Amino acid sequence: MADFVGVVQTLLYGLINGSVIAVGAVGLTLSYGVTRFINFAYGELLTLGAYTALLLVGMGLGLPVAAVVAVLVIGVGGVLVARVFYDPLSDRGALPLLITSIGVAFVLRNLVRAAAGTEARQLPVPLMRPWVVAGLRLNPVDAGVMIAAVVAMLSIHLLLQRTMLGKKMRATSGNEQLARVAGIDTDAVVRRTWLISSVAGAVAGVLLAVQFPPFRPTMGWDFLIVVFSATLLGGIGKPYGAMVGALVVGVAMSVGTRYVATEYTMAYAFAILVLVLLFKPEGIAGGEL
Amino acid sequence: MSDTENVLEVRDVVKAFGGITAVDAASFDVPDGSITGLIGPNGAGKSTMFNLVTGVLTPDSGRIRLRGEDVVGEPPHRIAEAGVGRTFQTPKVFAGMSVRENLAFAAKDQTGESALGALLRPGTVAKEEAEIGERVQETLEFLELDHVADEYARGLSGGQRKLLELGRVLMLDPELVMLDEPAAGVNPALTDRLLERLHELNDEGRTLLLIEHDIDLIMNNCDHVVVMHNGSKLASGPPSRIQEDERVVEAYLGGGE
Amino acid sequence: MPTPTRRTFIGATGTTILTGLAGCAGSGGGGTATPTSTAGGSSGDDTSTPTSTAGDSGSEADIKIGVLLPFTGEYDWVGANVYPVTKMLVDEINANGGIDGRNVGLVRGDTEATVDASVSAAQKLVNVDKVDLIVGPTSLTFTGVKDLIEENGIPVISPSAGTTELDDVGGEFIFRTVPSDSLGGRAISKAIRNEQYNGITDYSKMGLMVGNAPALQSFKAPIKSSFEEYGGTVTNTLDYATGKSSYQAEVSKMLQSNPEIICLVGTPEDSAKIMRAAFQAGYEGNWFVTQDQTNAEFLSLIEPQISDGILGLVEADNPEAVEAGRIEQFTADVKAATGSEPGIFAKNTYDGVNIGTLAMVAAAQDGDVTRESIAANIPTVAKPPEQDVTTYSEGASAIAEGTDVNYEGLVGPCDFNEYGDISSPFAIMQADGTEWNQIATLPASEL
Amino acid sequence: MAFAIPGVASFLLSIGTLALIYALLAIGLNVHYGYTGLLNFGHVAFFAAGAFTSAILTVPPPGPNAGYALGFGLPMPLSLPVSLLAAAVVGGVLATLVGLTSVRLGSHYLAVATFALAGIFEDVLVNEEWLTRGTFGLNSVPKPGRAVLGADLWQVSYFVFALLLTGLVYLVVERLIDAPFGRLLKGIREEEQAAGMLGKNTDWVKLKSFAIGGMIAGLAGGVYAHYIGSVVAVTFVSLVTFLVWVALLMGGAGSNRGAIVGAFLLIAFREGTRLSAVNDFVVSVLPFEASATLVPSLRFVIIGLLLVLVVRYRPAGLLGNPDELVLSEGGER
Repeated sequence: MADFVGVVQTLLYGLINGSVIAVGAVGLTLSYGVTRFINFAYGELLTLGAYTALLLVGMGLGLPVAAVVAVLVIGVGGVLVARVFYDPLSDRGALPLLITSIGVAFVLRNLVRAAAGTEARQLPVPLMRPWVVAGLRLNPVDAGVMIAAVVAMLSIHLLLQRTMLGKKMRATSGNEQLARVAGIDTDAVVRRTWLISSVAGAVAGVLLAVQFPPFRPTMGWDFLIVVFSATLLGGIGKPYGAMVGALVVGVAMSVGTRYVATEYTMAYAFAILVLVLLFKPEGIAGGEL
Repeated sequence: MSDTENVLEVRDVVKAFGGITAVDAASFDVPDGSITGLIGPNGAGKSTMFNLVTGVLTPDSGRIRLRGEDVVGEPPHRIAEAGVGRTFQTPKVFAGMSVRENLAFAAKDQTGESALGALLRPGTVAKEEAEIGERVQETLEFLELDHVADEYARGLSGGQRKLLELGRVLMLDPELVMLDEPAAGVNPALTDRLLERLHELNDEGRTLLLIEHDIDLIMNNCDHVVVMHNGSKLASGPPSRIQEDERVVEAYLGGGE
Repeated sequence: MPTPTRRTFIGATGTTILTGLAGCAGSGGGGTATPTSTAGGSSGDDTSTPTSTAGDSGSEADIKIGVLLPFTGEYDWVGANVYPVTKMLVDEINANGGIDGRNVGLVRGDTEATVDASVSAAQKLVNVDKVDLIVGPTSLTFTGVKDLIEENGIPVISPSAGTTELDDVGGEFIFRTVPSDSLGGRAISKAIRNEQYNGITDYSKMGLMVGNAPALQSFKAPIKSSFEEYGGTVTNTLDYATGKSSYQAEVSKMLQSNPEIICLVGTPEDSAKIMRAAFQAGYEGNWFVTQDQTNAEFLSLIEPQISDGILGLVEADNPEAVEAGRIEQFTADVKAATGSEPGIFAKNTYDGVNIGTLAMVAAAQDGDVTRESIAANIPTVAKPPEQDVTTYSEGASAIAEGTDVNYEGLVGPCDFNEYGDISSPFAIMQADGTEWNQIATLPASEL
Repeated sequence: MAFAIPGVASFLLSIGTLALIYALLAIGLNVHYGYTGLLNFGHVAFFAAGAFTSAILTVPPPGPNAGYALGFGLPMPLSLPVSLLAAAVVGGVLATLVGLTSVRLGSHYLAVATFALAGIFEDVLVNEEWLTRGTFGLNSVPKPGRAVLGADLWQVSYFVFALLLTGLVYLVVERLIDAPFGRLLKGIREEEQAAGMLGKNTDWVKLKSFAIGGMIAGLAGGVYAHYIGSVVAVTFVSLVTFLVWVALLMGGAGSNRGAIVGAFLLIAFREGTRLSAVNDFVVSVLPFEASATLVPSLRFVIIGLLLVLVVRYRPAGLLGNPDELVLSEGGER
């Protein structure tokens, strides 16, 4: 019985971690859906989100306000980064963009490091005892993070399904040329997608920083691999797939670490990814955005 | 069983993408030695059919027989080896290689294509390269591309690219040549020359299967026509009969070009 | 695990910039270094010798010390802790006329805590800068440069390489003024096993969590084997990937084994996450941490509720040095020179550099100051039963008078064994939420 | 010391040897990306596989406290060819295995899959202590001929050996590329589908390309192991892969000479900016007080910018042929 609780607890931890991964994965996959390249600099948005929040807290803002402002700032920042680095290459296809994004990742990560130093930092999050129900533990902070993640994903869902922008994003993702012919300003759609995707990245970064302090300038890059796994698992460019993929990856890492071997953690995410690539390269979800 | 007079037989082939059925129980034949035209309105499933025949796509069901052999599930290169050469609607030339290299690429059974062969059997490779070089030169001259032989294919015009693709197919020396809109975007003078070449090839005994939108071109050059509509065969037969087929006329006029 | 190592590697090169220290001795050779840092002055080092303004004894005759440590990357703090102390001592020596009338120069070699970088950095120190003595390196990079050191007969004193890899290496050219992790590991086990040292109880069921990084893994075998030797049970030995975002699964696995105390060998960052996760998971046992976490910085990363009562181990100060007020003096000197408290390895550096420079003095006394003669003198200047000395100047004047000396340091008596290792006492510390208090000492003889 | 060279020369030789090792890596990647269009972001794994193979073959058999289970103690320098050959083979085999999982994937999936597989491999190296001694690494890899030649002569000899080896690899790869095999690779790089339609088994050819590039990277690993004498898992992180990419793109993908030049430029930059004189100069010209991490971080900012600028303004690199590889195709768009 105790073991049963342990298993459920492990699954729960996996789902909690998966929900943060999901926010990041959805953001990454949205930008892929519209721009068609895998953004290796995406993880840096998470880092920037966390550090911007830290900076704002240091300036005297309360954490909730700082978090919201940081997310907005990085949302806009992400659009700027895209403007400076990616837009000029947008007619050259995906490969130059992919390689450029690796360069951008180097630039952003090391700028953060130059400015903030390498030592671990943390946001002022109160330490709370978990709620215990039937032997299962749930920490209020984790619960909050999970709720925030669900809200973020619901917003993206509503945005895609219920708004004009969402329709345009889906159209652009489906066939950019057709969308343009149909009178959609695809450049504007791409810009807005960058905004949403960067916001999602910053949200994931802040959630991660809140949930698992302390953090360092490498946090986003380290987390990127997990986000990639979730994204690809779900079929890149497919937000709902990314959500499912993230939960699978979160649970796999939690269960693998707990019950297989603790030292291989990321490897579980990779292993799932590789299996999917081997046997079902199109991922686990269907359809476009 | 199979009719040996046909190079290609397509039977009840179905292919769906997501919810959309692109090819729906299509069946038709390509008679040996013919110039067959494959026509139909946009979205009729012609290019999908090409991809199915050449192994790029695998049908959900149905049979595709090449000289009586079922080739469903075979990878593209095996189908090419079995004697099918094709071109693409938008030519897929090797842009970063010279025209000459593009052609030499397609030659079959090159010893130097294996890494070990290239390293260990330089004599054989050199000899083969000389032979291939000659064939390339002949092909260049046949297609009147010799003046651009050493240029990168990147620099060719659309029409030249079509010719280059045809040239590559010739280097492969297939029994069945499948051409996806060979004349589209090619200027009239070049089109005439192209058609001339196609007839020459046909005279040599090769079977040709063309997708073409230009009905006149089809009617004037083909001896057999297959009409596709909404993923299946609407009609087939000699051009004269097709021209009079009411369903075809309706499909073209009503189905919306 | 990819994460921590990547971070290590990404750690760039270059040098920690000790602006506060830069160019100080240029100000005329007056006593201890003062942070005068004139912007753009001789800030830093390639040969940051205070090229003594009083145009004296030809600079070609300089004796050079290379500091071969990570100044960038994950372990940049090692260089940042060691270099200023080295510089402080060297500046003082130069201010007092140098060694045998020659200035002592300092050169930095950044190992980035990676093997390739340490090889080229060491190559440069040995072959281009032609240093006479190397201070450093850290555990990880030692192996890559060992051949180079031995071939060129460069004396090396490391204040920072505790790795068990060096336990049976050295004694001729390679010395260290930091106790081996095998000794530290035994001390940890001893302290956990005995109420006498931890002030709580004779813990018998210990869980052991060790991060997957070289400097951490070095503790694993010594702690595990000695804890069993002392009659305890290791409930679970768990390697974890460093640098992850969460450690909930690792912690639940560890807690499953029901330890009374968990010995956690990790970076401060990972340790904070692990201890928080255990707190959330309802762990009520205690923690024992190593020198990396037994410091104020670590306490600032975790809440007092969690850190209250946890135990830690540091090297104890030499009791004689404490009694004589030398520790206080050292702390004050470092503060005056750098503006901050001495960090981990600072005292080891003090002893190492003093021994190295005294060996130079002794070598000069005998004839030539060469790599060989310095190496030969390193063990002898710290060997009893000669005249005890505790500072460079004391030792230097004794040697000048023809007396053999025995250096007694801040970390201990610094008597090298046949492998160039020292043993030192350890202190058991307990956190009260905001700071660490020493609760016991564990003499080396007890281990 | 019978043979002595100036210290500066010794330093330059050590950097030069490292540059040659990177040149080999870049040539290997060039086979993958430059000629075949394969987006390999896991190159470091093949390098590591080679390095550990050479190490395991030549370190002494494990004693009671060795901490590793395999060590064949092949005699040096006689077995150097065996060790290097094995390194190449293992690098090639690993690359083939990676290829088997990934070769059918579109270019972007391939990039992420190779990146992830290299991550798993790195995990294995760190965690499988019996094989690699975990984070401690294998530290007594023999340096062939060192004992006989003495330090300086060995330094020169090993550099010359690495130079000759790189030259040999260069010639072999050039020969392959000039042969129909090279034409085959390039065709697949340009239009994989068309290549298949022309009767070429593209998956098979891509696997061969994977194997050959992996062998070269494995060989580089062997050369590295016997040069440094110490093979530690933490050396083989994804940064190495990206640095090789920077070298290749800078020098010019699709050109082996470019790959070599790029590797030398990269190492020159890396070692050059490590010189403390350079750092001190940067700090002295900065208008504000620099934090400890500033200059080293800037170094990687520059590497990142270099990548961005090369891609944008000089996609063919220094020596690449702008007509041949324009760095704008091969994506999924």
